[in-house]
Amino acid sequence: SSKTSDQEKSGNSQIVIGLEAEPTSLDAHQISDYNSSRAAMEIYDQLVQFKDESTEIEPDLAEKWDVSDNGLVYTFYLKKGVKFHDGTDFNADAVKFSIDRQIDPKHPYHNTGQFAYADFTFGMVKKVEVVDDYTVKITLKERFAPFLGNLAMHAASIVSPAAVKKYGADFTKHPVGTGPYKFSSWNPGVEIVLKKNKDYFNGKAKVNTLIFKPITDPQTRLAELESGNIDMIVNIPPDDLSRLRADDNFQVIEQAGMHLWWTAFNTQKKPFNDIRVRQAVNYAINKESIVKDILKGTGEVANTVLPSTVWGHNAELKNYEYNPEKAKQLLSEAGYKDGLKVTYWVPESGSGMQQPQAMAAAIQSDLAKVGIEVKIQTIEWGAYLDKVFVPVAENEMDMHQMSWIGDNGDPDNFLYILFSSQQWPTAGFNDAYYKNKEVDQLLNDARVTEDKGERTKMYEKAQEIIMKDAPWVVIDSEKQIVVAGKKIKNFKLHPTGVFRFANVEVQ
Amino acid sequence: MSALLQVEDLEILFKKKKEYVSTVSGVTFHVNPGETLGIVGESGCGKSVTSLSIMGLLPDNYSRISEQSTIQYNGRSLVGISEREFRNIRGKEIAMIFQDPMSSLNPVLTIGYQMVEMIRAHEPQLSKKAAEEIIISMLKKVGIPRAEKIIDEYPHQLSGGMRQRIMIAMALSCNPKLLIADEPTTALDVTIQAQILELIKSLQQEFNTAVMLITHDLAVVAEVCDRVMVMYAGTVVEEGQAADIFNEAKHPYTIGLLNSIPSLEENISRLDAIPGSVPSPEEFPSGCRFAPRCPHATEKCYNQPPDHYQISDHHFARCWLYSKEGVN
Amino acid sequence: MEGKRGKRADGPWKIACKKIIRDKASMVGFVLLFLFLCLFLLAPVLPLQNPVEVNLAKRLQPIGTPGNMLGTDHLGRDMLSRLIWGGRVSVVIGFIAVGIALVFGTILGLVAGYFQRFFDTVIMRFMDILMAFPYVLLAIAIIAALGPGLLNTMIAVSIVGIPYYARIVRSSTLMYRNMEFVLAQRALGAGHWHIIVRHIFPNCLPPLIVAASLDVGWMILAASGMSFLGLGAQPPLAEWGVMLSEGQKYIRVAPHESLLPGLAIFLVVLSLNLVGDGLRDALDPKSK
Amino acid sequence: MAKLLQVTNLKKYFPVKKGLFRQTVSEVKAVDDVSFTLYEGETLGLVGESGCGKSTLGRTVLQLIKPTSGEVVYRGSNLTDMNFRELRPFRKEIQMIFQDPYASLNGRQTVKQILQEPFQIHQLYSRKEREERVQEILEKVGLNKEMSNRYPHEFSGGQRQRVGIARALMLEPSLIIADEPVSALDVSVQAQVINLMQDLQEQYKLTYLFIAHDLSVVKHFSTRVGVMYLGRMVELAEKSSLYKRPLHPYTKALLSAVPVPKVGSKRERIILEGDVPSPENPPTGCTFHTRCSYCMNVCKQERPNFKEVENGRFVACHLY
Amino acid sequence: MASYILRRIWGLIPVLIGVTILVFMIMHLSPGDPAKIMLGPKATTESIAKLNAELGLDQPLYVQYFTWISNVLTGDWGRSLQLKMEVLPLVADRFGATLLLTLCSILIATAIGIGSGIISAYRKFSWTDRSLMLFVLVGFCLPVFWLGIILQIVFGLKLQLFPISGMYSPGQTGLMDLFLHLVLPSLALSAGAGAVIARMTRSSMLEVFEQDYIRTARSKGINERRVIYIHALKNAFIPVLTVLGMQIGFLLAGAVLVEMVFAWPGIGTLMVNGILARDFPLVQGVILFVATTYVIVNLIVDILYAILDPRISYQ
Ligand SMILES: Nc1ncnc2c1ncn2[C@@H]1O[C@H](COP(=O)(O)OP(=O)(O)OP(=O)(O)O)[C@@H](O)[C@H]1O
Ligand SMILES: Nc1ncnc2c1ncn2[C@@H]1O[C@H](COP(=O)(O)OP(=O)(O)OP(=O)(O)O)[C@@H](O)[C@H]1O
Ligand SMILES: [Mg+2]
Ligand SMILES: [Mg+2]
Repeated sequence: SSKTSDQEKSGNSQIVIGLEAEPTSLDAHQISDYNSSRAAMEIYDQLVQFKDESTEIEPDLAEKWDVSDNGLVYTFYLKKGVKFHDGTDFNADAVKFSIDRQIDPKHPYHNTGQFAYADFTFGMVKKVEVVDDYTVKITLKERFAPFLGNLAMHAASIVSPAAVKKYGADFTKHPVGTGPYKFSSWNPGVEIVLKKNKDYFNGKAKVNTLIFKPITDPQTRLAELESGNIDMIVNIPPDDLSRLRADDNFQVIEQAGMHLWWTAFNTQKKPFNDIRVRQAVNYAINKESIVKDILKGTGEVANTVLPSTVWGHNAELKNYEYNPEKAKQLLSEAGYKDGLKVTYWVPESGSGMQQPQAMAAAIQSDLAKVGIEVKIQTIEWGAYLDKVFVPVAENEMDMHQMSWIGDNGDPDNFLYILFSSQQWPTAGFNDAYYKNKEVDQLLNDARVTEDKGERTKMYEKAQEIIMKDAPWVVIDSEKQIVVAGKKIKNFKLHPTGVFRFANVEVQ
Repeated sequence: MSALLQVEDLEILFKKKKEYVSTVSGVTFHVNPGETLGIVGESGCGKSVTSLSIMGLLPDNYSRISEQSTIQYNGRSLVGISEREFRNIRGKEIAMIFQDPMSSLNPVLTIGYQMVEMIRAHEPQLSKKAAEEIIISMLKKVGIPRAEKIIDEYPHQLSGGMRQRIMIAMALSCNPKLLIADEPTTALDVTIQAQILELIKSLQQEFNTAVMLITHDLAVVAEVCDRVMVMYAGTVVEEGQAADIFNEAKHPYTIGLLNSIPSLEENISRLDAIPGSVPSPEEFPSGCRFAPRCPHATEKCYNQPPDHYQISDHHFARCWLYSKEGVN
Repeated sequence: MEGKRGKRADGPWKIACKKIIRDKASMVGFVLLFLFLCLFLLAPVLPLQNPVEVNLAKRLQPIGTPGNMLGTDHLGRDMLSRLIWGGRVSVVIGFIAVGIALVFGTILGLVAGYFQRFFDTVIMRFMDILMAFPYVLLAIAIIAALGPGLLNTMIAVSIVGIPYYARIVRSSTLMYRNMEFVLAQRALGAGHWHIIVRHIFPNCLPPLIVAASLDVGWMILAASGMSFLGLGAQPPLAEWGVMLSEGQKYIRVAPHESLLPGLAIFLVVLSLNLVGDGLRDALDPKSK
Repeated sequence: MAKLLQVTNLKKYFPVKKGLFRQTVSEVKAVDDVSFTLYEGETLGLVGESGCGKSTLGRTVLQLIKPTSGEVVYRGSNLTDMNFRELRPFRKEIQMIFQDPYASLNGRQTVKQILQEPFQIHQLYSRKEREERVQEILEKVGLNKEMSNRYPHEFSGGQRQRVGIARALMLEPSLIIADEPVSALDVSVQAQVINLMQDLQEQYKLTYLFIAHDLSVVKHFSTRVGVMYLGRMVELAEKSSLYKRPLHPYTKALLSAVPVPKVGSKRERIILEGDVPSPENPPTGCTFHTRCSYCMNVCKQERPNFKEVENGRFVACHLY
Repeated sequence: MASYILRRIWGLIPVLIGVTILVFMIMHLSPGDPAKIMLGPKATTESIAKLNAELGLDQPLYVQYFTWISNVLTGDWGRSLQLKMEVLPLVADRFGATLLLTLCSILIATAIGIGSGIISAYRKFSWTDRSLMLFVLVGFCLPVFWLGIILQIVFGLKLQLFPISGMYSPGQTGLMDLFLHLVLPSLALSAGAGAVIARMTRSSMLEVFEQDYIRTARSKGINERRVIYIHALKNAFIPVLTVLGMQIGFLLAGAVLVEMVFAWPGIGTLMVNGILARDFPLVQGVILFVATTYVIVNLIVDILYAILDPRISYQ
């Protein structure tokens, strides 16, 4: 009888989630955006996973693992008796298949998709070997401290080889994993339906059905939530948020994300090759006001170039305070007493970009007060990426906006990629063309150091230098905010942005 | 003999820039049962407007008939009656055919539909089949071959002459007592015009319908009409038996008209043209409207409009020349 | 001798003017339009706040706030000032976009309609291609190619308009090229361009003017659709379409931010419509 | 009399396009093998029912439409072989007056502009001279010079036609093709215009090709008269002989159908049966045989030649 | 008639080819690299180059075009770069939704437009006429994305009469559900077209009322209603039909905005995202559908012409 009551409890339970846009793929290996990962990731498991509300690693499909002393060989011992949703067994072959499919161009199923994150996640992997049915050995090309974190990411999900073989490129429409929910249907543009996986190895989920609906317009999404047709939505327009907070029918769930929003200078070009000008701009911008009035508290003013949710964050540092006088002074010291003109490139939208135009307008207005005349150049996202990430010689802009969302919870994923001089576009993501020997040294060393305490120190030091050099105006870290009906219990956001429904209940 | 249609002192006004301008005035005439009255006059003299006013088809939002006007059909006044009452008269009592047979038939409806619709509007009890039979026999009467087929055809598939015959057949299909034909042959070729005029004459005899034949072609009138009324600039200038008008026209305008037509029979080296041109309603002279073009005009003609003066029994002219006082 | 009908003859345009002055509705349109244009032209000298100055402390103030008669927008910018400055931009967008479409459409239509055969086939096929392309797509594609922004939006929406003008002009041209007055020119020995420029074009103009006057509003609206997709004129520039689409995001908390530009567009379209209708009647020789 | 214009075997077929790829399936034989000669100073009247090809004939003679075949020789020069540029000098020689005086004037030009345009096209005279010539011609056609600043819509029909005539006279042509110049006018005005055209003919020694459908007008105006039926010339003769004694059955019927403004003028009337056949699908043989009361077997099969049966009298009929 | 249709379809081919070439050129010549967008800003240069090579995007344009077009002819429309799905079934499915929405709007726009056009024309220059035309103008001026939100708030959220967005309620597929979901978006979409049709109907009716055959109809003594609805409307509808045909193009385009607002699973979002992501196979697929529809709709309009207007014959 406990069985029936259990069924009654979750029999018709369903949660409808309003997404911002249509997921592009349910194949975990091909995912490169939030919408897809939110809808798809409950279908899959990885060898290891992040703990709830943190980026600490815990076992998932791997019971335990060893790392060789030279830090190059990882051996994973897998859980036994786990089955994919299609009934096939989860085993070492599946792990090898899942990784090789992405990184080995000669793999027979390599052409079943485009693996945007393969390089990032497995770029350092030399080979994957099946030791026995439930043991896998992964060998790296070089020491890479954050590797375990990578194995918790979506691209490291273990997919059913049988299903990939069966569906080929259409695996994206017929995803099969081992996760707490299994794929039921995808009606493009309408909804994605996931059903509870009754045989989940890690305890059964409590909700029967998850429905993800793409609703592009934020006002529409909001209206749907308020009318009760949808149980939870993301990306709530900041101005409407305060109303929802006050409304008893809704709960606002917040979680600081691994996100950073900044405006970068072209540090290799006049006028921003002068540190005083960069600092002046930093002083001139009222970051609190932007966060409070435009973002309405959907972000937190950042104090450094690493978000507080990532370990290694230097809490001691302070962002530049709002001080127009100081800014003017610095400018005149730098020889711009009579002001200067700069161009500011702004994308029209973009993932993680929050409210690029409104924020740009505020910044423009702030800078006007200290005599910097800003010409805003807005570009559609696709073209924007093309214009921002060009070799330094071709770069035409003075300032531009950019943002970054951490992937594996490792500081390396922020600082090395964004500030190492080896990462100048087009090789990497150092969009300010920042170059500081000391910082380079620190970041390189930290990559190959295994000891977390030591790494933390190095990263803290690097942040200090970077903040002083001011290659950016770092504004805020976006909070992930979800508004849900009161009936949803136990929903927790994760810093990586995926939704976890395994423990969620519906009343 | 009581007249079938009696129009007296008809004045029609059109709204031009806020004000109503009198376009037709002082028109008095009658039509006897079975006779043919011809109305001639140059373009714009008010022939069509007069006939439309009888049918109650003047545009109601920018034209009106003045109060003193009377139009009596069979002793019944047609001025100011309701749209409903008019509908019973139109088509059934008085039917009308128009100048341009192409534009007068609805291009998107079949011939049969348009004819049946009319019969059934007046005799609702008639079945569609019965109505069709009536029109087929009517079409045969006006000399249309393959009548059974034609009713399923559209106007554009027929020649001008055929269309005009269909208009005539349609107009006569409810046995009206009066047929108003507004320039029924103007758009047609001479050989076809001759056919149509023959047809009207013979049908009129058969059905004993009175016909009001409106035209600008004096020759056509001479051919078919019993009586003739000549209009100029919104007034009737002369009226009389056809023979009176063509043999001893009195009004200088009528005379002028007759002289300006080149003759088939005689050779003239030069036509006698009336100088000047027809005035538009806004600039009608206050006296005799023909005065500015009249070879006999005097001071008086310019100042005072003449009345109808009787010349013989059935012959009237609106010209000071024929008043008792004379021109001066 | 002075003709009885009066002095020196009025040209058709002068007659049209007279007719318009008599036509109350279109006079209202003209006056309204004139007022708008004055307002827009005078924007720099009017005591208005800076339309792009952000004042985050005074966001989303409602209509009637002291100091901001029509309230403020989501960045605390003065709505009144933005409306007036925005009108400058929007109206220019509308007129220039229509102007571009008009010029190219007319030339293509004249050539296609007059020379027929090869030109006609090629030009009209090309116009078909443009028309078969839904305008939003065409505009997005053009903007994706050229980059978003006022100028490119304008180019995009005007390219969308070209085939419609080309069609109008072509059909008029087809009609006029066989009219007797054109034949008369040929009989006099006139060349093709002489006929096109001096005779056919002037006759195509009135329907074009009417269509164009109505299209100005359409162009402003189309540009606002582009702004909604984030591809139109770019903030902080005040432009009605941008204001409308940005305001849509705040419709629940501050409806005036999108209502006011919407109303402004309506008033301009209304006045242009009245003007257009008036022009149509005035230019129609049959109308009294 | 000197030959001014010689038209030989002139044909104009308009293609009728039908079918999947708009291929030409048949032709409208608008003008079908017409030959005649125009002598200097004469007026050749051309009558026939609507659609019989009168206008097309006029336009092909003027080379406004290129003929399908045949020749038009003007004063020894073959116009049919010439291209646009070569024709230009002849445009000054031959002019046209149109049926609809309103449609043939550009409503957006003043009379002065309309009348000066021929000079602009041919780059003749100075500005001042042009003005003078305009005044001169206006006076000739009976319009006063104050009217030169008016627009066509401000004129009455008759006045407009005078403007049309004035325009045709601007380049001092020798030949004027008048395509139903008085058909749209009221009788009283028609008479004025006809008188004017006669006067001008005397003054300028003009030759007219005068197209009309009104037989009495043609009779009044012309020296010789041609009768057309379905694209063909069926009879061509001196006016007096044609009207007194028409030869072709169609001419006879046409003449008898004309109403006469006389009461009781009891004339023998020939009422033709049926309608004019379509020129796209004309009857075989003699195109008139379907309506002809003298129809013989040969008429159905053989096209009669257009031949001179008497001195200066041409007929296309198997009876002669 | 059949041969006429055949000829029209034949004439459709150059237009379609032209359209695809145009899209191809615009998309390829515009800045923005599909691989870069696909892989996101974090991608490395090598992986982008690799992907471009895999997708064949490194080949000369004409080669890419011919490859694409020959594949299309064999039924292989490619796979969306962004959505990773096959283009043909994806677009066909989504296009159905757009078509449904568009047709519904056409119906509403026609009903409202013709109705108010007739009333206005019949009572020309009266207050009824003026207020109707003003109302119509308001409809013309309302940007769909704005009107859409208002309709949602009023009829969806406040009055709870109709669903706010989407095509079906979560997890459902019923017809009634679909119908209810159709109401608000088709209303929003029909406003502009309705306005244009109303104006066109009015002027066309006014013109027809002046025609001789209307006078003839009245002179026959038939009922005024017959005069208006049969004699006048049937003629007046012909020019309105042209406008309708053209409006289809605008409706299909306007549908993009409406679909964004109403989360309607049509081609709108697909197309906009496709262009922004430089998803060539997808965009070309969509365009092919839209352009074909446009041409077919206009063909249908022409055929309707022939049915309505017997003077036109297509032999
Ligand atoms: N709808 C109208 N609005 C204003 N004026 C009109 C209207 N219909 C006719 N008129 C005026 O009435 C006068 C008489 O017109 P009507 O049509 O009766 O002339 P008509 O003798 O029939 O001429 P036609 O021979 O050209 O048919 C004209 O001066 C004309 O301007
Ligand atoms: N451009 C053209 N294309 C095709 N057919 C034409 C063309 N012009 C004239 N036709 C046809 O040629 C025939 C003769 O036409 P045309 O205009 O010369 O006749 P018409 O005698 O002047 O008639 P009307 O008295 O009506 O002016 C008609 O059947 C007409 O349909
Ligand atoms: Mg009349
Ligand atoms: Mg002709």
